[in-house]
Amino acid sequence: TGNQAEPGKTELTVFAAASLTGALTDMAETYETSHPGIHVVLNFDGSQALRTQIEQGAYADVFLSANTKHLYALRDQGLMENSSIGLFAKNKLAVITPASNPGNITTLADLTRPGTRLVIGTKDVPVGDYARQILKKMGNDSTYGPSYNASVLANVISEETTVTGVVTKVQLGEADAGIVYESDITPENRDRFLVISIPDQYNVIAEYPAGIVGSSAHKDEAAGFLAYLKGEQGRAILAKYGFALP
Amino acid sequence: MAVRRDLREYLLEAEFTVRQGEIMVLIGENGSGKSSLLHLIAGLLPPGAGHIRIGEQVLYDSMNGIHVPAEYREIGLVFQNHAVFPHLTVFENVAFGLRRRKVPEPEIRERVGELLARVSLENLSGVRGDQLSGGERQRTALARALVISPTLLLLDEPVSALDAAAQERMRSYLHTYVKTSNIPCIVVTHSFRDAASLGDQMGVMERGRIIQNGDLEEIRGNGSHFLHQFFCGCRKDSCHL
Amino acid sequence: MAVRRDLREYLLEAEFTVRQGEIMVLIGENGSGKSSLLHLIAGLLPPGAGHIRIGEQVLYDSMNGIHVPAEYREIGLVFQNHAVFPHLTVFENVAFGLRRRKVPEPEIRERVGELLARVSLENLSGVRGDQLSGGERQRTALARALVISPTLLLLDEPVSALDAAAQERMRSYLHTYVKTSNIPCIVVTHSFRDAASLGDQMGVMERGRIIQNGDLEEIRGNGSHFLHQFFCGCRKDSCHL
Amino acid sequence: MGRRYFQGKNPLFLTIGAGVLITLLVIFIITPILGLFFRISFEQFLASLSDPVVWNALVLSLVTASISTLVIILVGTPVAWVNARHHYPGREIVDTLIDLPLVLPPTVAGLALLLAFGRMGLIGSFFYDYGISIAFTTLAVIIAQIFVSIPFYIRQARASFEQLDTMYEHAAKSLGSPSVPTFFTIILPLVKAGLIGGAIMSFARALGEFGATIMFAGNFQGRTQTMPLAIYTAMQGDLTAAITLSVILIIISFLIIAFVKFKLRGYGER
Amino acid sequence: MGRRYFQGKNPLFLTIGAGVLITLLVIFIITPILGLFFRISFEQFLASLSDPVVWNALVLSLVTASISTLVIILVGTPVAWVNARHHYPGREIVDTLIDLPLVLPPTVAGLALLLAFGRMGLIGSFFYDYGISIAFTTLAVIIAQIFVSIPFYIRQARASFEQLDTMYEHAAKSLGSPSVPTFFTIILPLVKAGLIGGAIMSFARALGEFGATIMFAGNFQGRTQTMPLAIYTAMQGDLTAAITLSVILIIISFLIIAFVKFKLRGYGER
Ligand SMILES: Nc1ncnc2c1ncn2[C@@H]1O[C@H](COP(=O)(O)OP(=O)(O)OP(=O)(O)O)[C@@H](O)[C@H]1O
Ligand SMILES: Nc1ncnc2c1ncn2[C@@H]1O[C@H](COP(=O)(O)OP(=O)(O)OP(=O)(O)O)[C@@H](O)[C@H]1O
Ligand SMILES: [Mg+2]
Ligand SMILES: [Mg+2]
Repeated sequence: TGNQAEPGKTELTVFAAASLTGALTDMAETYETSHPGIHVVLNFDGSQALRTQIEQGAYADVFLSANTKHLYALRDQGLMENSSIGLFAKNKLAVITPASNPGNITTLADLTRPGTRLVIGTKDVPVGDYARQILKKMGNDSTYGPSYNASVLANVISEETTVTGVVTKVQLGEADAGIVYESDITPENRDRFLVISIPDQYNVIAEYPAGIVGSSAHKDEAAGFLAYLKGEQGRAILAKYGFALP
Repeated sequence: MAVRRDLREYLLEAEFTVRQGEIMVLIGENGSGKSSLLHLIAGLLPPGAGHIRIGEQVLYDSMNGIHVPAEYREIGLVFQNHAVFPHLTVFENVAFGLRRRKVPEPEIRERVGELLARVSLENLSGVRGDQLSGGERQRTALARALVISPTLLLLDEPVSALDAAAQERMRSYLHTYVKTSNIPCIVVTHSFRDAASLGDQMGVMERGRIIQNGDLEEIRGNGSHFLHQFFCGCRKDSCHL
Repeated sequence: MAVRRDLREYLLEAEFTVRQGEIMVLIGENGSGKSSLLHLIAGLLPPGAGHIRIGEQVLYDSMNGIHVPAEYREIGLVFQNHAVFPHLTVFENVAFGLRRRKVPEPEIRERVGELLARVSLENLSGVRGDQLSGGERQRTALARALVISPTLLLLDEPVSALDAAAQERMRSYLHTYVKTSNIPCIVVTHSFRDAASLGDQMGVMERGRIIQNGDLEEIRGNGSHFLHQFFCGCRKDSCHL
Repeated sequence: MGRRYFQGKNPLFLTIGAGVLITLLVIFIITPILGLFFRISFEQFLASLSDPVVWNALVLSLVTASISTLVIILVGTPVAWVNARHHYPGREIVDTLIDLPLVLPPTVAGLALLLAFGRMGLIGSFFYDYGISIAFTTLAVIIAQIFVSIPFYIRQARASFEQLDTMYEHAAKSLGSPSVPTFFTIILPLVKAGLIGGAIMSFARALGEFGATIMFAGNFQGRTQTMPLAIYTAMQGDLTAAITLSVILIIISFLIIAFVKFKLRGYGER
Repeated sequence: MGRRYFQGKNPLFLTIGAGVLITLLVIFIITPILGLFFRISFEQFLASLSDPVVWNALVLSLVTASISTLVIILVGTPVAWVNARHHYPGREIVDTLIDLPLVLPPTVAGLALLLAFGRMGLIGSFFYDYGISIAFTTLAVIIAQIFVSIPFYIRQARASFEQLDTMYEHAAKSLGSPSVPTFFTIILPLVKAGLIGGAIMSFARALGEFGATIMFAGNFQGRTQTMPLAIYTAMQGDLTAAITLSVILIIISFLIIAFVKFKLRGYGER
């Protein structure tokens, strides 16, 4: 993505959740190559911040949210093109530990061990909300036992407001484990973590919706971009970055 | 000229006239208000009721609401503590007033050079104000006030820090300066030498008021025990000077 | 005492002795290094080679690596620009040295009170240093230096800003003070009055050196044309004083 | 430094110019802040005030910011003094180093602190071997605040010290006062206004500190969740709740700063 | 303010104490920063340096922070001067208001700016009617930087002005110098060191500004993505890349600040 608006090109402004940074940067590049008339302008921030910006009149053509809550909130205020809204990616959660594994965590059951330093998101960020849902489900399952939920939560040393916070603390070895999206384990940092998958029966599937913003001046181009995102090439890139697909 | 101002516990009140080309020596005990009076005339202290005039020009008149700001009064003032600008060289200190008056550079160099020679500071012209000795500071302050050709000269103990020879030279230069440029001048001093050799007229301050004001013959002659006592600090008849 | 220090273009070099109970008057042109010499003796300027002694006590000796810091020299110094603490009252300015010496409060009150009376500042004891007139500042500086009963007194033009009557009183007080407390004292001055009434001994500085040093009889009598010229700024035979 | 002189009359255009400039600046600063006030309702404000989570955060913020400021004053004053008055090799490098935390985006500052004082960190690992962990504790909050706000105090203090005429120190010395009493009785009172200004800046910066804190100390209610962290946490769910907390923080800070200014004036003002 | 006096010998314990204190402070500040340096590889550093995205961000950061600092100096100096030397009703309230941006967590500051200058904002809507949008532009980056860093400059400048003896102004006045030339020829040179210190603080704070910028100006590469935003963006994928950018920011800032200090000394130092 070049920086300045080039003459004769349509500028397509995409607001995307921070967790999509790698995938969308890639995608914008390939999209621009195949659509020479279009210049994709990206704005990455937390979904909540992007929503606030759109509410306050920021210009955007497309909004890609990391959860349904914020995008639907905009829809309910009439700020979205309702028909364009749809899911384009899914994300599962996983437990990560540093590659050195200082807490010696190899199974989900190890998370209850007293003294384990666990970081998760706060209950208001999706990743934290989902983590709690997962722990609750596991607690309700006899394999882990009713005290599982409470004893894992007792090990939490920090409730992060962003997933990056969780990832960073685990990567630096300051936390023994963290619960993050699978997509947070990017190609660049994959070898810095050990990943413990969460079985599907406990896992929560996060849904990434996308839609055209109501005030967009380039609705056709925006629709084209959404189609690409949901199409063959888009899916391939999303998969490469660890997203599950709807 | 009449001015009026509150000092610590008393009012500053004065009424006197200094004629063109005349020097008035102002004496008085410490804290009697001499410096305050000069600052007031220069426009650095807020005056009360009254008026201040130089020749035809009214600087201040409480009745008619006239108040010329200090920077337009064209008064040469030597501060008691010199107030030499510490970051400027001696030359720039002296040139300061001329630069503000947009005097052309060659003329500045000439006039400043002449005054620096007068106060024997030629060799120090490139030295910063904060690296001067006490006497050198006072010389700078004198040169700075004189170089602007003021229409009134206010000198607050102008030679007290000079060495004796320089004092004598400076007194005679000041005398000539005032006579030739024909401006009024007020000199605050505690020294009999200054009063005797400079004064045409004398004012005595006490607690913010000018309590005596008159011709200097009184002093040069031997009329006044009071003045002798002031300067000698001893009775005239037992004076050892 | 011999001291050595670079001044602007010349070295400060001096060798002289002041006996207990004696006053040495130090004269010299502006910028000759008088103030610098006092600061050097007081330990505020870095000395070069030489030594400084008060009585038996060695303050500085470059050969033996002795260097008593200024704060332990017990020297009373009156600065040429007074250096009165602006945020402290007159009383606290004078009491400052005593407080640092942990003198008990009643004694402080007594000693400060006595000195304030000496310099006629009783009425201003509660006034802050930055609200004093020039002479009031000098009085405060004098009281502050004397109250600590120093073992050496260094006075830089100590009465130049006082009114004439106060000058006379102060000279006689200083004289008595030095004689009764039997300490050496150096007075820098440009005034013949000071020299004549205070000096037992005299030093003349020029370009950082003491070029003459000797008994005051020379001056009181009429031996030296040089000194007369210095103080009068005129030749003795044509003097009008 | 006396104030008895009046300032004379300024030319009209200067007075007007200054008035306009100040008004514009005040508008520039106050409009956004008022914007926050308009966003919340009074009921919500009262409700937040009685929320124990908010109280926890507020108390923690005030306590940690106060401790940080205290430490900053205690450490920063002598350092600023030495840098202002003493020459030593590398002085200007030290001085520039001290400024560096200002440049770091707070999150990076927090990251750097983790790399130094975390349990795997250069210094932290040493402590960790003795069973002391620094990160994720209230201590870490204070460390983060000190790290990001100490430069403000030291910069200001050094400038104040440098501007002070040395003659007062010499006078004090000649009166038999060793360095330490001179510092407290003469120097400090003369630069008081400057130091208080610096302390206010540091305190305010510490109060508002978010990025370094959450990175280094984590976000744990009652232990490391200061007001800014509580605000961010609330912001993820409910923007209005977050704004309400911000308004509380603004009001409290305003009162504290105004109070300190009123109580501790410089010596020049009475 | 002369410097010809030496400081005498300090008691040993003071010298040692000061030395220890400075060393500890330097360690405290430099260890975290070194921690960042140790995390990156030289190859990565070189690669980042030649990445156009990084260059864009770096140039944008330097340009916006410089403009902000310039505006801050131009606006802040007269305001600080007036607050230092002139009494007017509400002066201390204005002064305290100016401090408030310090307390706001940066994201909240950004939100407040958006509420004021956004398209729907109190002031922004007015501009928008004339076709000018402020938010999400490079201008917004500058506004955000000014908002968060102007208090530092004004605080420092006011303290410097207050500490200056009024006698020099009076001397200048009596020599016929009106307020404006007096200000430039006498007052500014005498408080230069303080003002430069304040400007350095503001510049550094502007360089490190993240939260308010991303909220108010958005994170658009080449337009509003300054270094801190680029660091944040990099952090989403790869921590090491983010740290590399931070190291670049630190090095550049260090050089700039050291250069400014070296070039523009106060009048007291030669
Ligand atoms: N702070 C300083 N830095 C450098 N040189 C200085 C400083 N102060 C004074 N000097 C120079 O040192 C020399 C001696 O100064 P000193 O103040 O000792 O003179 P002095 O004999 O006391 O003169 P005066 O009679 O004017 O007080 C002079 O040339 C002076 O310009
Ligand atoms: N800045 C100030 N604030 C308040 N009062 C002051 C200030 N400066 C001087 N005063 C007081 O005003 C009175 C007159 O002071 P002024 O300086 O005019 O005296 P003076 O006649 O010049 O004395 P001196 O011979 O000592 O110079 C004194 O009582 C003095 O203490
Ligand atoms: Mg006076
Ligand atoms: Mg001298």
